[in-house]
Amino acid sequence: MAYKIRIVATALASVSLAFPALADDEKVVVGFATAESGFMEAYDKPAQEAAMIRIEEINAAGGLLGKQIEVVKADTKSDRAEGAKAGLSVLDQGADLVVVSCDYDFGSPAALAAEDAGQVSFFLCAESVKAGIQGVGPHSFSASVLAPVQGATMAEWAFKEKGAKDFYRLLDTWTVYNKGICDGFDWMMPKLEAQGAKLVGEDTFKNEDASIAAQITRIKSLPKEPDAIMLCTMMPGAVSAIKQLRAAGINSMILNGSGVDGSYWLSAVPDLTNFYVPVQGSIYGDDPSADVNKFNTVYKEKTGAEPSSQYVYPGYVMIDVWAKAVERAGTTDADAVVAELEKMKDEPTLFGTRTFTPELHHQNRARYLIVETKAGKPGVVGEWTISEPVPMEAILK
Amino acid sequence: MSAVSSAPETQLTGDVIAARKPARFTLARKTIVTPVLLSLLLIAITLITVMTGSRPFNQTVIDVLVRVIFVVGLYIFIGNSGVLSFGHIGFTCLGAYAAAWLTINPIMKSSALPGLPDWLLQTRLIYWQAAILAALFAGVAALIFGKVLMRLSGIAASIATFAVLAMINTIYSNWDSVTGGTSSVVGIPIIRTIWPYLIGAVAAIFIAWAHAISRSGLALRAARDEPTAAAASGVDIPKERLVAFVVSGAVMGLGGALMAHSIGVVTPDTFYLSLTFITLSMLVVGGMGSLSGGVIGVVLLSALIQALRWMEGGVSLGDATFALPKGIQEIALGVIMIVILALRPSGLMGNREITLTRSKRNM
Amino acid sequence: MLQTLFDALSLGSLYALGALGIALIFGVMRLVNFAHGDVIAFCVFALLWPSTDAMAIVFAGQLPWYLLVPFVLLCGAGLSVLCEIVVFRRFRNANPATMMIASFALGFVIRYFLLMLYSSRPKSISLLPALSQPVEIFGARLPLLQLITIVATMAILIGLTLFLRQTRFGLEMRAAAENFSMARMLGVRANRVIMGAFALSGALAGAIALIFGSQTGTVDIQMGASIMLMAFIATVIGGLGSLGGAVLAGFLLGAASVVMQVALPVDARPFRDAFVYGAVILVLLFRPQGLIAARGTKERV
Amino acid sequence: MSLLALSDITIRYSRLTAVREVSFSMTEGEILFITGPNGAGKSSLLRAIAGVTPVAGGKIQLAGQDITGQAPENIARLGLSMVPEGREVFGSLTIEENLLVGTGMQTRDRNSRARTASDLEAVYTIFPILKDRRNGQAGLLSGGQQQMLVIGRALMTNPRLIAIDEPSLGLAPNITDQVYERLIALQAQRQLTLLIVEQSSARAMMVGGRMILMRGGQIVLDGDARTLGSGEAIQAAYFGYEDH
Repeated sequence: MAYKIRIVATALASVSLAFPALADDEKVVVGFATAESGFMEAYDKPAQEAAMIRIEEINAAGGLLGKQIEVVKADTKSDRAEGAKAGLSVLDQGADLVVVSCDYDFGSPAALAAEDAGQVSFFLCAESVKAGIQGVGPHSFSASVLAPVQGATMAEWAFKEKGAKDFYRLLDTWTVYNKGICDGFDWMMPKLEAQGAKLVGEDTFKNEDASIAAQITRIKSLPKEPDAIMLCTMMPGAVSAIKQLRAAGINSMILNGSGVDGSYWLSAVPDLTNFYVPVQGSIYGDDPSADVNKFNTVYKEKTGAEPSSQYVYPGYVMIDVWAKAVERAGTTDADAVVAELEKMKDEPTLFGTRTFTPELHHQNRARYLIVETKAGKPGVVGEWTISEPVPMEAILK
Repeated sequence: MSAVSSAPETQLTGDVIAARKPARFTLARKTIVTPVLLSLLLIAITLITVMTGSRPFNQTVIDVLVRVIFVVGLYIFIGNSGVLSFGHIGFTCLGAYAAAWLTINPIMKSSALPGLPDWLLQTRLIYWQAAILAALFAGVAALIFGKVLMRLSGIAASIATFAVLAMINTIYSNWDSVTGGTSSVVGIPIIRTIWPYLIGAVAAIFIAWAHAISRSGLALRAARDEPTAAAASGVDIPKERLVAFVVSGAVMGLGGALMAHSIGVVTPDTFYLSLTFITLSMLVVGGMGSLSGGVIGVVLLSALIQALRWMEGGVSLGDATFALPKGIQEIALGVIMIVILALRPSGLMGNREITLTRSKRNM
Repeated sequence: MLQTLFDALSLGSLYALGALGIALIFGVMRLVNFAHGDVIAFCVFALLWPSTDAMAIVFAGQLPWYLLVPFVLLCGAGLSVLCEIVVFRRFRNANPATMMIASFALGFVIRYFLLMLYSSRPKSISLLPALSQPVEIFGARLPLLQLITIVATMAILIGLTLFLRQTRFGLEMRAAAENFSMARMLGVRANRVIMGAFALSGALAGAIALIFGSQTGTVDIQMGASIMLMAFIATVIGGLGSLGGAVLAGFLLGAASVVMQVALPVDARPFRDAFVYGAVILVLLFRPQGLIAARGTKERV
Repeated sequence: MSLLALSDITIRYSRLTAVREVSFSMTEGEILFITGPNGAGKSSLLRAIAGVTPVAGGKIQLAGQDITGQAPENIARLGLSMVPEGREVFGSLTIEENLLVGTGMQTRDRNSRARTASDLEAVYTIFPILKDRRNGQAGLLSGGQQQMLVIGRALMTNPRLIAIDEPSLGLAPNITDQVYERLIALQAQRQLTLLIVEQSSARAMMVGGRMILMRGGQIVLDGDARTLGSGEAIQAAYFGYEDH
């Protein structure tokens, strides 16, 4: 019964959808169902700008399958219910690819609308495994790298390269992203413990907590200051936590996810030192790849400002890999494009390689640059790729 | 202000007593026009929507219908008891998650929500069955919380209901194995046809009406207007409040289930402060003392939001395109709400209901 | 142990100051001012030049502290009084629910106004950086800011008490807070007292903004919200209209939060707030009028 | 010239009319009792005079000025001091603070401090118990003491007219006697104008002065308290026998 209703509903939906989709066969349409206002706008816009740069490059080079890419947009207002509407709206305008908000929670309603209509959806920079097959369906992808990879990368790198032995885990329970970083860390820790590392304590806080004094007191009551604190959090609470940790005189290494990348907030914690962030590309002009530095210049020309964090980059990667898949499939037909995407193994892009499989439309291993902030100045100090990919169990935790 | 001297009290006591006595049928016949008219309004909106055939617009109207359920649910408690509740969105949350537990594909469920009991993991219901169970679940939760809270009144009750919301939110945000924590729960079948939502909204309106003309509803409204007199004539205020709390909790749960089916994902923070305030605002702007006020508040404010959004998108006037800057919509909405409340402190409808003849107080 | 005490006191300070700001206004006009949190956010944003870039352009934030502090307090007081004159004055005789929703709508307007000027991205600011140093006291190593927070809160509380007890204006305000219509019948000017209450409440919001801003280094449109909620709860369990009760309950909530963070096992810690709110319900059940019931504040429901 | 004049005052609470077209006036130095059964509209009338309850129609004049629709504080500044029903002391304030609340409307000059001090002394002389407990919380006083406090508080504003709503409410008869004793002595001594609302006319008959009897929002009798009180007329008027 339920199935029948759904089938009828889907049939009705696809009838009404099929018509506009057929009408504009002369161009390829990319639909952005992203936040143009509200809370998510600050996160969606930079990545979207990067995506636009890649689209303009493709159009300048003759387009995709010989057709120009046309862009249509609908504002999600940083609201989930609006997100679903935005998704339907760009689909009605004939979108062949539906680009959705950076964050899984905010992007999924639009992605689900695309999945329902059998179209490919791409999250701008979501780092949860659900932004893909597991949370949306077989036509959904994410252009970024899974959050657990970041936690695992930082733990292994700190142990192997910096000789950190005593680790402390401080989790902000606000978002799945935060929990994801710590999940990766948790998966890596037993391997490191076998080699002599130790988890000396753990605690949680909430992003909006006015003070984390009680959590800090717990760290300070340890017999010895830990070598490294794995801080699984994001803005804006991250700044507050970091500032309070340092103000309390705790000088341990602070290991982070990519969410705290950027120099825009460093003024809040003057002379911050011993602070490490994994990034897919450097916004500080010192990326080992000249192409990345060139991209930064182009971005600045287009938008008037340099990239504010590494989360600009996945937008570019997204259009890049999708366009390649379309070219290889010779059509924008969703299933054919998905099949091509799933054949990608270590596909080179400007910002590291990408692999998609029929099981995972996401990166469970990636090369990360490590940015160290020293006396308030961030700079790349090395790169690290985890020794083995984060397994499905740890990702799905 | 101290009590309005005692003459009205005696008069009202009379009302209360009369209300407890016969003539329910007459009362029903006299007042049924209101829910019928409100339903016709919603049906008309739905028919227009179906005729346009636009899917985003369809989704917008689904959203409006879900809001109608929420606001009518709020009205059942707040409107009849006069006690402001900040906690009802908590029951919406319970309803939405219950719907998720009951409708998600068992395979997905056992990997995403392994902490659920086995029988629940194996269950997969049709959405409308799930919605009814979700409403019952929310109603039972409201009964449990209400038992404790309905002794309180005034602002203490409001804060206590808020504490309930915050507790539900904290638990659902962190009980990872059962609720998926702060992450979205996905795999809820998405229902994009508008009819179930229309049925839900109309059902909510008739439930509200039936409660309002029931003995319990009449007694509660008498107690709202004249607590001392009502108590003196034997109205058990906490009990009548509890009845309203449970009924409204169940309606909120129904709304939550339908909302889950309309977007296909649920997260705890969807059901927190902003939804609480927007639904409360719609009720108060419409007029929290009347069912018509609630429904009209939703319809008008939604229309206003839509119009502002449309203007944000840009409107062509001759050759020039006129567009409001992004983000002005929320500011304008806030300003318009303040103006409406300043001009009509008891909301657009005040305490009146719409009827065929002329507006009538307090059905 | 000592450290935990200081943690509790400093968190409680923030809640107490917030609760006081809400109680002051509630006292004189029975308004639960949901815009208070947004006034706090506004005060912090006032330090930055409007811009939607990720990098904050510090403007008034660069002032030396003896100018910075009055500037922020004035910003809060000014905005708060403006809200009174433009909006709340029109709601004097409205019922509490209407006023509450109006204040919420006003907060909404302030928030989205800030969002338009500054974008939603949280910004960072180094406010009074000298305070971020640790200091040694009684063998505990504390952030100087924590100490200053406690000392400043105490100073504000003492100053406010003196103001309310020793001045004519304070007397009128306390009388009005307890029984507004009686005070008016004794010639107390309603507008003056209400504006005074809004100004004080706004200045308190400014004080919170300074402390919170220096503590977190973050400027965010949401930043007032969590304090506002706790402060709101503190006002109610303290006994609506009772200033002393609001302060007491603020400190108690801070203490409850810190103690639970320390005492709960790690798996239960994420549920900390559920326990705190459970405690709030218990308090309300046993003392529905609040810890310190203000005499004469008959509630209009 | 009359100190207070009401003409055709009507007061409504949404659908209910509490006072219907009531007119009366009183002269300086007069004692006027308004009596009547519960719900007669006495308190509403008083509250309307004080500016707390809006009037639906009619005009109120105080000392020749139209005060209809004026804010309570402005009416107070024109010389009306109100002692409302239930006394309404500021329970959390001290007794002395209670007395001082109303002194804010006096003009500020060099002598105001001294004047306030002497006014305080005068009140303390009339009610010595208040002086003994001047720094105690007003909320802790007994009912009779609270009644004295609010009368003292009203005196502190140097009013031209004191309006008192049910001073005997909730007091033991002997305490009521005490309160009235002081009140009448004060009236004689200071030539105060008193407007007193009481449910029972017995007190008015005892004290003397003029009496107005209200029922159902209207004035049914107006005359000298002593002569009115003794007659059968008042019984009929109070209980409304003649209507039925």
